[in-house]
Amino acid sequence: MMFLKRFRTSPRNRSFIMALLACVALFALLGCTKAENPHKTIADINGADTAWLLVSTALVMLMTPALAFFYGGLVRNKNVLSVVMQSFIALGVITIIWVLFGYSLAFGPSLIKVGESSFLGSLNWAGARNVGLAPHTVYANTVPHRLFMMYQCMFAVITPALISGAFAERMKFKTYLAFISLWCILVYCPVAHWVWSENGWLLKLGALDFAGGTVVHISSGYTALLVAIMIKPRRGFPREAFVPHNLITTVLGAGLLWFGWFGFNAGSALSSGSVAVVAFTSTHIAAAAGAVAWMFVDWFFKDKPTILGAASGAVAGLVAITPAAGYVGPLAAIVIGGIAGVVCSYAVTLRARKGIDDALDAFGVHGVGGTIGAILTGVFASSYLNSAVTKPSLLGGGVALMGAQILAVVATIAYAVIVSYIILKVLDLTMGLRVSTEEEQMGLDIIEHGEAAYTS
Amino acid sequence: MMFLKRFRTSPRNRSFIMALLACVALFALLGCTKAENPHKTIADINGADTAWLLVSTALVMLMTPALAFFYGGLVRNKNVLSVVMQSFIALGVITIIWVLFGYSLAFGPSLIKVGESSFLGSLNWAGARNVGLAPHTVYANTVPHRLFMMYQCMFAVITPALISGAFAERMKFKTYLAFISLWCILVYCPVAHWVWSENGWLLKLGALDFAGGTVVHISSGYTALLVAIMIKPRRGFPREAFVPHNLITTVLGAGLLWFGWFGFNAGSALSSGSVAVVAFTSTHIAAAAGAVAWMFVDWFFKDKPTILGAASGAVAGLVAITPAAGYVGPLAAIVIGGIAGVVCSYAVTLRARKGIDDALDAFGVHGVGGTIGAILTGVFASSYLNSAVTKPSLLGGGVALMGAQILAVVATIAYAVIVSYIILKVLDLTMGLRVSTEEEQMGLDIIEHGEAAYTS
Amino acid sequence: MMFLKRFRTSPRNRSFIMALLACVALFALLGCTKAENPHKTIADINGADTAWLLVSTALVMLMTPALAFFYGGLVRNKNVLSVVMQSFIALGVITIIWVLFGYSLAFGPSLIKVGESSFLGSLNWAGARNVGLAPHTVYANTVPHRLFMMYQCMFAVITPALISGAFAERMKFKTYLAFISLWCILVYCPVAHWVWSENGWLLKLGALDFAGGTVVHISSGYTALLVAIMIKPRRGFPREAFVPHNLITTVLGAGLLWFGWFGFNAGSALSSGSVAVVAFTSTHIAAAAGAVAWMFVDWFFKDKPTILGAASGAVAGLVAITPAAGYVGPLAAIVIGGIAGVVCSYAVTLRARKGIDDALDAFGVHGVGGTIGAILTGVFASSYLNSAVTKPSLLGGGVALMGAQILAVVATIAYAVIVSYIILKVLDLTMGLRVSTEEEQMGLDIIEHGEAAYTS
Amino acid sequence: MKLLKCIIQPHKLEQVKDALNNIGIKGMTVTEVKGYGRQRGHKEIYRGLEYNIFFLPKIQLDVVVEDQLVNEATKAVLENARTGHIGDGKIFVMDVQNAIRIRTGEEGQDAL
Amino acid sequence: MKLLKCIIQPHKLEQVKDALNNIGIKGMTVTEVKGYGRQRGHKEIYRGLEYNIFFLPKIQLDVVVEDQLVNEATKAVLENARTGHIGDGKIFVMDVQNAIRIRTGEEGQDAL
Amino acid sequence: MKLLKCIIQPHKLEQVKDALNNIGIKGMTVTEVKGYGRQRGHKEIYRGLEYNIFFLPKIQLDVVVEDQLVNEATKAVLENARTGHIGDGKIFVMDVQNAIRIRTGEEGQDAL
Ligand SMILES: Nc1ncnc2c1ncn2[C@@H]1O[C@H](COP(=O)(O)OP(=O)(O)O)[C@@H](O)[C@H]1O
Ligand SMILES: Nc1ncnc2c1ncn2[C@@H]1O[C@H](COP(=O)(O)OP(=O)(O)O)[C@@H](O)[C@H]1O
Ligand SMILES: Nc1ncnc2c1ncn2[C@@H]1O[C@H](COP(=O)(O)OP(=O)(O)O)[C@@H](O)[C@H]1O
Repeated sequence: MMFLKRFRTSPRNRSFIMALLACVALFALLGCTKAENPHKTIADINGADTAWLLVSTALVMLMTPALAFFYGGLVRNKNVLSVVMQSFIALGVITIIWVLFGYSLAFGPSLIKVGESSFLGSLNWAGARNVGLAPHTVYANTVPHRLFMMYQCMFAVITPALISGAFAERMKFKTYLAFISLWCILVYCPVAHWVWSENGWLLKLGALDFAGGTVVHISSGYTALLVAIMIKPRRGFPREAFVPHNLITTVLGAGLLWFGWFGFNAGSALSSGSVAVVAFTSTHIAAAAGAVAWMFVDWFFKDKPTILGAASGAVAGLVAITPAAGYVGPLAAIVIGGIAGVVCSYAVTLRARKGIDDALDAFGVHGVGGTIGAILTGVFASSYLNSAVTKPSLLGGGVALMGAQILAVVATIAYAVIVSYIILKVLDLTMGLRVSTEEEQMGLDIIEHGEAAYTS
Repeated sequence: MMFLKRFRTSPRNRSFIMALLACVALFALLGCTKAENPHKTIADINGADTAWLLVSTALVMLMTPALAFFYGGLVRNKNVLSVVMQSFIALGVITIIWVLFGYSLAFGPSLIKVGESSFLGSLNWAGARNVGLAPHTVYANTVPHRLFMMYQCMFAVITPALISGAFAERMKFKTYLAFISLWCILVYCPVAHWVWSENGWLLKLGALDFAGGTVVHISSGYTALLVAIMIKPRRGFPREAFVPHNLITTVLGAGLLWFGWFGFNAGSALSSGSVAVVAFTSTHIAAAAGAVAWMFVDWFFKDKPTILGAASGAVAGLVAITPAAGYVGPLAAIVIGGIAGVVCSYAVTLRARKGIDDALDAFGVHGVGGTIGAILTGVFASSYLNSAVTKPSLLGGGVALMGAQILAVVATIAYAVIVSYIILKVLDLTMGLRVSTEEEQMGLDIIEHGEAAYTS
Repeated sequence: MMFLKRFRTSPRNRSFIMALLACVALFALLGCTKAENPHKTIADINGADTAWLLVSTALVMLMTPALAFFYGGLVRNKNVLSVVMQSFIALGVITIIWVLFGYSLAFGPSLIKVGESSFLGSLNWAGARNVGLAPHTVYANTVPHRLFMMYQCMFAVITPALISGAFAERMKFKTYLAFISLWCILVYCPVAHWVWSENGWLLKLGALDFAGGTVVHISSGYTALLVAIMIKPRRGFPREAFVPHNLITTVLGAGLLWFGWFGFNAGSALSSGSVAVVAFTSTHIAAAAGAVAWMFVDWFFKDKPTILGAASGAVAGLVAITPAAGYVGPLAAIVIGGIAGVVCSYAVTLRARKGIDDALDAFGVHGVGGTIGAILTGVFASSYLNSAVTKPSLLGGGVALMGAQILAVVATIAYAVIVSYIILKVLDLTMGLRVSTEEEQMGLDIIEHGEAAYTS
Repeated sequence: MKLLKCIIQPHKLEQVKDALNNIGIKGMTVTEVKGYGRQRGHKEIYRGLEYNIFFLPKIQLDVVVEDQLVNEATKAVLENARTGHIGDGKIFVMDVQNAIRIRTGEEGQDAL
Repeated sequence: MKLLKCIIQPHKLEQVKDALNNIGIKGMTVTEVKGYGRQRGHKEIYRGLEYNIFFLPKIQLDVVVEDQLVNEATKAVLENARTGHIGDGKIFVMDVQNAIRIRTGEEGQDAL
Repeated sequence: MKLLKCIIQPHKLEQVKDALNNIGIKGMTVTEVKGYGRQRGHKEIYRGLEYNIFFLPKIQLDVVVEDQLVNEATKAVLENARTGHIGDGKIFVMDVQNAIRIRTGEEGQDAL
């Protein structure tokens, strides 16, 4: 097939790949793993907390393949591998980046500081240097510091993968790799630093984000909206129907996401105690409420209770409860999940009507769901359930927490969108974002990966 | 398609949905989460036990999607989504019911009491009120009470979903939702109360049900038989072959069920110690023995060792070991699993020959397997392995335990069948159980959910 | 179909099956589960360690179905069930063998001893006799001995299943069952004894195998190469393309394998502490590096970054890190995973060019990956991370460890290949290894199991 | 001999097969196809947008019959495939010059 | 009436359908097939070996048209299915003796 | 030109393809179909009941050949698709009035 020849690796591609490999090698040599932590020793490790965090880390890891299936089922036959690959390879690429320097940028000792507030980590912990087995006093003071690094690694992996839903079925794979690498370094690591690192400025402001509503879902969700607009709709949108090619695969993804989310949220307690239980409980309940709510919305407005609605609703509930999980009780969880189900389902409809082709609704679910969750955390967070809630919530009779929540949301959106815009512009001019029309028609699986998902 | 118009949400449907939503809202407002437990405090939480129960709860949650795949693969193409949805939405609906009042009915302070024996819980714990983070002295005295509630939630979810195998490919979805809601409240909660609550009358009688042989499998299995008879066979049964449309999906389900069952059984120890290990060991071994036994039965009588047989046998073994898991050793587990594989496989054949269309053999596997397990618990339970065995088993030289076991089985079957019969009669007269013949021919996926599982 | 009649169970088959069943029954009666351990009591059980090992055992169990999907997706439509069944039934058959006597052979008190070095276990622990709930002083001194037996059971199950990739799409199922049974008893148990039992001779020599590089991957990988050669290529090889029939199924398998491998490697710490964290970290990182490395190799040499490459690379990385997992740091893990990705991918290419039809590359990935891992353990193992490293590694400035590693590898290969050769020869002469050409053309699913994976 | 190429609704296959069977039609071949016609697909709402699904799943039933059976076979299909809604499908009648049974080599009507 | 059996590249289906639509063709039936021709498959590297994939995915578009529309329809397909590469496919023209609409029983051109 | 519509056993495809290839047949189109004939399905035991599976998987191989090749092609199919068991399938021979190569617009025999 002469036609395919045109896509053979050109010398330019080769040097691109070479540079990338060289980078990796360099960093690999650089680090020497001598890990120290002045305040804690290995004897401070708590076995139960460690066991729970080991499990949670594994569960969060599973969420990325789960996302691959959730997304993969929703696209057309000819693009399913490309979508699955985008998630799967994030496990590879982002893990390497994270260990080499991402973790250090996000959680390392402050590099850029204004007063007490830190804006970025230094490279002091690059290559897992100084990230030892003794617990870190602040981050997780009963489990090995290195386990905390790995737990956070899984979050860093799934976040850019979430965005991939927006530009499904049309982005170049090479550009995708560059995009998630840059986005991880330039967007994710700083935002994580603000919210979760010892002296992060948003943390200092008192914003609460239990398990990543802002860092994970808002940052990725709004970026998704931006990319969807910048990369333009798929050929044929909105005239043609891009219906899911395999909803069983999507339900598999939803089921595994739900399962893995227990690690995401209850694991964020970083210990095996009452906070983990609070988070576990609200997580499950919000997912249930989201599924039921979205299903009923479908039933009302589309006459049928769809399984895609139930699955999407579960995910929306999970997203919305994420920032609140460890701070709210079971009934608040029903409300948060239910609201997320209704509002996200509306957001999805609205975005489609606006002519935006966020193909798999990364924005509608993660952007909107994350925002709902961050705001409702300001409504429901209860110091009774978790002593980390130091400012009063709306229900607790104050607006201080709500103010911090809104600020965190706005700052994250603004930063993520601006930096992502720059990254995308640069990539558009250098590598190009989209495959050609003919390639799009033929499908990314065969064009970008030389494989077909199903043969017979 | 004018034809489809007829299925548009009618005003009657709307009010039905509205009523349902109002109910939920009401209850959500009702509860106020002030949790107290006079005897225990948060300091009594054991981290290791909590970690194991957190994991177990997640594992049991995964069993419901797993069941969706196990069942989904067995039906025809045009009904796979409907079957998957029946399991998936149980996660939503039953969770809400459970948190709002189901848990209270099942495990709450006694409402209906005769002497020392309790028959139903009160609404004292509705909305998770009084279900706090301190351990409950009796139920699980080293883990947060609320975690115990969530663990039990997963059991309540999967039990009605199990029944769905009986009426697969023909029940109305609306009726299904009403059925599982009523069944959970009127059948599951009372039976769970009898067997597992502090003063449950079957517990008092000394019946042993380690992880839900009676409560989960017998109650659902015999109900399944009843529904299969009442709803009548699928059009074409038994003339036409309803062969599985995707056995890989079924094996996926079987694999995940097996995996999740470790949470179901070993989690039921409610602590991370020797009893959990006893249960874990017997669970795995019984599954293995069941798989091998059913496969050999197939080989003998159908000339081929089928993979459906191996998968069904594993599930049969798991079902049968459930009531016995924490009370028996490895060799007894081989025997229990092996017997279950042989007998359930025969039960399945027999039921088909009797002209009963329990489509996915919920009775043959769960009803029969559960009964075998309950009875064999009376044979093999060993006080040596678990001090909860207070009456001698047959092998231990007594009939007291066996008597209690049989009584528990009979009482559960009688109650479940009678109440289910009433529920189904009422639903049949008000909403109707079955879709029309034409709808059945077109398939429930498109008729009830407006979706197709696979497109290309 | 008269044609099928020929495959009906013949009297000879029946007696074969009967004998097998009798065997099982006999052993089941034989054992009496009175478990003692002179040195430890149930009070010595550590809840956290037990929780982590319970979870790990469940995770490793999941790897066998995961393998079924990984392999299943790679074969042709008409053979997918046969491949899935080969893995699934190993869970049944090997579990029974393991409990009845396999564990005793592998880990039981020495039967064959030369000086202090033991070569095989006795039947003292057959039927789980003397394998009680108190911890075993040497094997895992904080968790119930019986849990250790179950954890090891999962390893014993997956190892022969790994080999099945080599002879996919052509071996008789009956022969397969005989093969894995014999192989487990005659190859796996002895080799496990050498490397992991109290006085195993390879252990005494100081060889390190953290989680089974030698015992699991090398033994199965080289056996795979042997079987592939002995059973001859599939009809049509290498002229015809045997492309994967469903890569989504393969990615599902890869994702679940990755997930389960945390149990395999981090679980091998047998406690929930720093060593588990070291193993967890290196496992994840090596998988990531392997995926990225193999993908880039594909990109260079085949012009496209394939998803099959990424998935295979992840598995190669996981295999290679297995023996080293608890002994090396994050950067070494990148190197080990990366090397495995590159070398295994090359090995796969080379084996195909040599005309060897190791259909699913059990050798290229497990044999080669395991060897790389064993050797690189001799390069990178650090006593700083794990006190079990008593000899200096190459990087630590010595060759003693490397010597032991090489000896362990060579001894395992030699033993596995020789004994497997004898087993296969015997089976070839008695039962025959392969189905007939016509059966091969029709596909093993219908011929051997009487089922079709997909119908519509 | 004629080939009746019948495009029908998938859920009518069983009934049509039985009807053909009853009039002694000894063989047929079924293909899963997607059809587009006056029915012009149907509207479907997906993620809030209304789409036109142009191609709908149909079954193509190919039956080769002796000339004298054409009318009866056509009638059987017409009566049993009909639901009365647009999209019920068509029967196309085409000429078949020969039929050969692979197993025996028989030709013509004997091969049917 | 004629049956145009068009074997085309899968990704050209949408465009060809629209083109036929534009000239008033009211129906068509689509089958997923695998084709083998001058294109003789394509080379694929799998696990280090270069294979010839003989059968490539194609779409078979069956369109029954009145005789006078044959030329126009052929032109529409030719123009819209062409990429210029080997493997673009064929149109086979066959005779159709009758068409019957199942819903109404109409015959001949009225049934199209 | 003639269309040979060959319904064969799926596992015979490879062999038939090679045989046609050997006599210079330059193209063919393959469809996965389900067939029903004298074979009348086969018995299958599922969950203890014996069912008749009516429709069995078959391969439909469509080959358009010049008139003078019909006999040779038929022979190749007959010889290579035969297993001798009921269900081996049929060859239906139909007339093709024209063939057009989409890539070049060539017509008739040149298009094959
Ligand atoms: N001209 C045609 N050529 C080939 N197939 C056709 C043609 N017209 C209709 N069909 C097939 O017949 C099916 C039903 O036709 P349609 O026009 O939708 O309904 P009706 O026959 O009831 O008017 C279509 O989906 C298509 O598969
Ligand atoms: N003689 C034939 N009979 C049936 N189908 C054919 C024949 N020749 C070609 N085809 C179909 O047409 C497709 C394209 O033909 P091919 O020869 O590859 O390209 P081109 O038509 O551009 O020369 C093939 O894949 C096959 O499906
Ligand atoms: N009259 C027919 N019209 C269309 N296809 C037929 C017809 N008769 C047989 N076939 C096809 O040929 C296949 C084989 O025919 P069958 O009668 O089972 O075997 P045999 O040709 O060996 O007698 C069938 O499965 C069916 O697909």
